[in-house]
Amino acid sequence: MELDSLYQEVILDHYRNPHHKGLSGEFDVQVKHNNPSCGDEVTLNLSISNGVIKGISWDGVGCSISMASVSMMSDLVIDQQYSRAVEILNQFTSLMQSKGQSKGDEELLEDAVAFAGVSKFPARIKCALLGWMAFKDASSQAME
Amino acid sequence: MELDSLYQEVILDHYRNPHHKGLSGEFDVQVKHNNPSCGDEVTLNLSISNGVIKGISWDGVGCSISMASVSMMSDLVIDQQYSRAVEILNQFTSLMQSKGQSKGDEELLEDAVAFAGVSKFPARIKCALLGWMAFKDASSQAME
Amino acid sequence: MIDLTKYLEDFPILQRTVRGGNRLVYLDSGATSQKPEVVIAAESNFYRKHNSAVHRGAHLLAEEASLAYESARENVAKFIGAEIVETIFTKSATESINALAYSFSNSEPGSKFHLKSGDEILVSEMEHHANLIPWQQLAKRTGAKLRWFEVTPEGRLDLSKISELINKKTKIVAITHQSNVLGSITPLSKITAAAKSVGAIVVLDACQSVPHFEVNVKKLDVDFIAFSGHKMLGPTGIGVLWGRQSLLEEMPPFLFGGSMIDSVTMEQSTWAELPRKFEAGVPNMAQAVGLSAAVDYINQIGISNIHEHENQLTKALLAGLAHMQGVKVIGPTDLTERGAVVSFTVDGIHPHDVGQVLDQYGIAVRTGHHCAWPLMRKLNVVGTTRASFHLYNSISDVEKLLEGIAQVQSYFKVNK
Amino acid sequence: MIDLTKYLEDFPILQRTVRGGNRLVYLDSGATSQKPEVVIAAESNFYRKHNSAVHRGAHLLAEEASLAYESARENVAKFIGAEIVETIFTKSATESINALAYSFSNSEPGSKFHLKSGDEILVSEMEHHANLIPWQQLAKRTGAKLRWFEVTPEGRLDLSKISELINKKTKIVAITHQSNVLGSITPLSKITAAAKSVGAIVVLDACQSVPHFEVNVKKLDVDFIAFSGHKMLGPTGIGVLWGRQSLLEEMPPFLFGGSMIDSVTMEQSTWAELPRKFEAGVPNMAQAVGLSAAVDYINQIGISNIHEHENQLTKALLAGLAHMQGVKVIGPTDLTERGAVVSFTVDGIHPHDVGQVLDQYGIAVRTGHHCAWPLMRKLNVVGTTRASFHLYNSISDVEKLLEGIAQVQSYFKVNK
Ligand SMILES: Cc1ncc(COP(=O)(O)O)c(C=O)c1O
Ligand SMILES: Cc1ncc(COP(=O)(O)O)c(C=O)c1O
Repeated sequence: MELDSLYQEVILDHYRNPHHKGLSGEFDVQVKHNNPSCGDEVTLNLSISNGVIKGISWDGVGCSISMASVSMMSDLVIDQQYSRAVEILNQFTSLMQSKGQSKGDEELLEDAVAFAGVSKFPARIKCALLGWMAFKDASSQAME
Repeated sequence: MELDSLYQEVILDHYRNPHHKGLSGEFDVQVKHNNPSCGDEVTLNLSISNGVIKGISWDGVGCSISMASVSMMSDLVIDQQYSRAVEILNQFTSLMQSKGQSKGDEELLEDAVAFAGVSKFPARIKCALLGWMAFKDASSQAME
Repeated sequence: MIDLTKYLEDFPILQRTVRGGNRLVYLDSGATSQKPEVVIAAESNFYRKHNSAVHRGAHLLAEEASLAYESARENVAKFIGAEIVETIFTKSATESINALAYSFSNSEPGSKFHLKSGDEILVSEMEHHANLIPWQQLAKRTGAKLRWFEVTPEGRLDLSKISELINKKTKIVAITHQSNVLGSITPLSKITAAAKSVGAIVVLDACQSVPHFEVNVKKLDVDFIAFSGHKMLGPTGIGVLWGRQSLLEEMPPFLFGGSMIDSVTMEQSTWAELPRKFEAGVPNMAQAVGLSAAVDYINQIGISNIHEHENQLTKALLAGLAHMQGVKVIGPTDLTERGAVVSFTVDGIHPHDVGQVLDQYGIAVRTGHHCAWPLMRKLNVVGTTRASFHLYNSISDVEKLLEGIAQVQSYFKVNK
Repeated sequence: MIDLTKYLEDFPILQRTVRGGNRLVYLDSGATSQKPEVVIAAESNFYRKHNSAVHRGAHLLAEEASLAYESARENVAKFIGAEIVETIFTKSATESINALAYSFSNSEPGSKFHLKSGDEILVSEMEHHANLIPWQQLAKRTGAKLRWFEVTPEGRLDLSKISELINKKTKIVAITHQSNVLGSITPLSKITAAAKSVGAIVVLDACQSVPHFEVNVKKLDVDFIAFSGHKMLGPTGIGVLWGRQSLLEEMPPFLFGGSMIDSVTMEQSTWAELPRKFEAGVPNMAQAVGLSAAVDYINQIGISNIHEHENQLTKALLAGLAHMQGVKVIGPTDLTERGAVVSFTVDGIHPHDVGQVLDQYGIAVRTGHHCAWPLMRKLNVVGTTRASFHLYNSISDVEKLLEGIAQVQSYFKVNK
C-alpha cells in the first residue's frame, strides 16, 4: 500500500518511543517552532560547544511524522560537528523536496532515509521538516 | 432602426433647444443632482407658491436624453399644482420602468411620451430620470 | 426519509477516483463545498456570452452583464430574506467581516460605529479566526476591549455570564451561527435580545449556516451577516455581507475606487448609494452569477430537504462513532441544536495521521485546528478530525468513514 | 506586420452577434478584456476535478488544489519577473491598492509605513479613482497631505515641478503606469529616481500596462504594483499585489482570518510568512488558476507581439481620427509613450450618445468619465468616448469604428 512508504516501521517506532524527548534544563539556545496550518509545535533545547552539537532535548505535540522526525534528527546530529550537522540537514531537506525521486544518502541520513516516502505527500513535508527547521534556527543562533 | 425609438425627433429638438435652461436668480429651493456613473449633472432652481410650481430654471451637462428630459419636465410641471406634478412624475417614472411595454399616458405626459423608447435601454433610464429626481427632491423640500 | 441520491450525478468531481483508485468520499464541505455542473456552467456562460464591465458601458454587453449581476444580487437577497440594496458582494466571508471592522475604524467620533477605550467587543471562544482576529485587531486599533463567551466542555456556548458580558459598554457582539468545529448552533435569540437591550450591534458569521439550513435575516433579528459562496455550492472568490439598510447607509465605506463614488475631486469624495458604496472596482461578476446559480440549485432541491438529509447523515455518524472504542466526539453528541459537522479524536493517533490513512481509502476529511486555535486549547486537544456533509453525501459515505476509522486504528495498532 | 487573426476563434464571445444582428466589435478592453476558451476551461476544470480548500486538508484533493494554486502564483510571478513569495493574490487591483493603504494605516509609529501630519502622499491628476481615493482617505486618516502631478493639455504628466513635489516629506508616490483615459505612459525612471533619493515608496497602478506590454518589476525599480486579472484575459475576481519582499515582510497585514496566521490566542495573533500573511481565508482558487491559464495564453502569443499588434491598431485609429472633422483625440496623438487606449470627443454630441449609436452597429466602446473624474474636469470635457484594444481586435474593427463615428455624426446631423 502507498501508505506504507509514508509510515515506515522505523518512523512509527520513533513516534511511539521518541528519543531525547523531555526538555533538559541545560542548553545554550532554546527555540520554539510551529506549523500554523496543522498546529504542530516543537520546543528545542540545544547545547553546542567548540562547534560540536553537545546535546538536544525537545518537547512537542504533533503527528507521527513530525515527532518521529525530531527524534531521529536528534539522534543524527548529537555529537556531530556543526558543519557535518548542516550537511545532514541539507541532505534531509533535499530528500524532502525530491518528490519521491530520491532514496536519500544512507551514509549521512542513516535511519532517516525512511522519510524518503514523505516526499511524495506534499502536505506532510512540512511535518517532517518541523524539527529540522527548529534545529537549523537554534544552531545558527548558537554559532553566531 | 431600433435607435429611432430612443432618439425621437422631439427629444433631439429639446436637446438642441432646451427650455428653461439658464439659472434664474429667483428661487425657493436649489438642488444639484448628478449621475455618478456617467458624470451628468443638473442644477435646478425651483419656485413654488401656494402649492403651485411657479418656476423652474436649470443648468447642466449631459447626454441628449438627460438634457431633453429636464427641458420637457420643466415644460410639464411649471404652473401645475404640486399634487398634479407628482402625478406626472410618477407616471413618467413608471413609464421608464416599463421595459418598452407601456406607451405612456399622453394626457399627462404630453410630448414626454417620446421617452417611452428609453425604457428599452436600461443604461439610459437613469439619464431620463436625472432631472425628474432633481425636481422630486427640490419640490418635496419646498413643500416640507 | 429524504433521498437525494439522484443529485449526485450533478457533481462532476464526484465521478472521479482518488488515491488508491477509490471513489471520492468527500467529507470536507465545511472547508469548501463541491459545485454542481449548473454552477460551473453559469460562470462559463457569463464569460462566453455576456462578459463586460457592469454599470459602465453604453453597449449591449454592458447592459447584459449588469442585468446578470444585479439579478444575481436579487436572487441571493431573496434567499436570505433580505432587501436587494442590503446585499453586498464581497470576495469571501473573511472580507465581509474585515470590511465591517474597517468600516467601524473609518467612522467618525459620535457615530454609532465609532469605538473607543472603554467600549467592549464580544466574541466567543469558538469563533473561526475570521470572526476573531478582525475584532481583536479592531480592539487594538481603537482601544476597545475584546471579551468572549466561553465554551462548555460539551462544546456549547456558555451563556451563564451573558448578563455581565453583554453590558452597557458592549458595542459589538460578533458570533458564529454554527461552529465549524463542533457543529453546535448558537442559541441566537438570547443573545440578540440582550444585545438589543444595550444597543449593541450583532454581527453573525453565517458561513456554516446559510449553506445548510434556512437563514432569514429578518427573522434572525441580527444587524449584519457574513457568508461565503464557495461553501454553498457556489464559486470561489465570492462572499456576501448583508446589513440593515439604515446601518449600511450610516456606515462609511471600506474599499475605495471606481463605481462606489457619487463625486470625486482631488481633495475629496462622496459615496454612491447602496449597495454600490460597498462595491469598489469591477466586481467579481462571473462569480456572482455562479453563486446565483447555486442558489437556484439549492432552491430547486429545497434547503429544508438538504437540512433534513444532512441531519440523517449526522445522526448515523454520531451513532456509529458512539460504538467505537477509543473514538471521542468533540462537540454535541445528539442532534439538538447542531449541524452536519462532526469532529472527533482517535486515541493514540494524531488527527493528521487519521486523515492521511482515511485519504488512502478515498475519504477526504479535514484535520487540525480548523482555524479555531483558541477553541482547541480550551478543549485541550491538539486538533480534531472533522467530517462535514452536504447534500451530495450519502449514508454509504458515513459507512465508509466508520470503516475507515477502524482501519486507521488497526493500521496504527492502537489498543481499542 | 503582426497578424493575430487566427487567435480570434479562441474567444467564444466574439462568435456571437449583438444589437442589430451585427458582429461584436469589442473596443472596451480597457474596462475588461474578453476570455479565451482555455481560460474559461481552466476555471471549470478546477471545479470539476480538483476543487478543495488549499493548504488545509490532508487529502488528495487538497494536495492537488494547493499545487494548482501555488503553481498559478509561480506562473504569474514569472510573468512579471517577481519572486514567488512577493506575489500576492487579491480580488482586484482596487483591493490591492486599498490593501496597501490599510497596511500603511495599520503600521506602528516608527515604521517606514507610518504616516503622520507633515508627511506627503503624491499622486497625479490622471489617476483612476482606484489609485486616488484610497490615498486621499489614507491622508485623511493620518493627517498626511495629498499632492499631485498635474496633467499637460497634451495629456502627459507634467513633471516640471517634480523636484518640488517629490521632497523630503514625500512618503508615498502612487502613480499609474498608463492612463486608462489618455493612453499616455508614465516616464517612470524620472519618478523612481526622485522618489528613491528621498526614500519614498513608489506604488505603481499597472492595470493598463501588465495586460499589454512587458512589465518586469525588477527592471522598473518600483516598490509595489497592482493589477487585475480580468483586464488580461483572466477571470473576474482576481487581482495581484506585488511588493518587494523586505517591504512586505515589514508591512502589517490587511485582512485578518484563516491561513494568514502563525499563532492565535484570544488576546493576540502573530502572522504567517509571505505570501500567506496577505491572503486571509479560502482564496479565489479557481480564479488564480484561470489567471495562470491567461498568462500561459499570452506567453504563447508573446506579449511583445500583442504590444506591436495593438500599436498597429492604435496608429491606424489615430490616423483615421485625425482626418475626421469635429473629432478630437483627448491624449497623445502619436505613438510615443502611449498605449492602445484612445479617447476622443465628437463636437456637438455627448459621449453617451456617441456610444449609443455605435452600439447599434455592434461597436462596444466606453463613454463617460472612466473613473477619472478629476482628469475630466482638468481637461474641461464632460467625458470622452474611449476605444481600447486587445489582441483579438483587428484592423477591420478600426475601420468599423471610423465608419461608425461618421454614422454618429450624420445621425445627429452635426455640421462636420
Ligand atoms: C488604471 C486603472 N487603475 C485601476 C483600475 C481598477 O481595476 P479594478 O476595477 O479591476 O479593481 C482600473 C480599471 O478599472 C484602471 O484602468
Ligand atoms: C465559521 C466560519 N467562519 C468564517 C470562515 C471563513 O470563510 P472564508 O475562508 O470563505 O472567508 C469559515 C470557513 O473557512 C468558517 O467556517
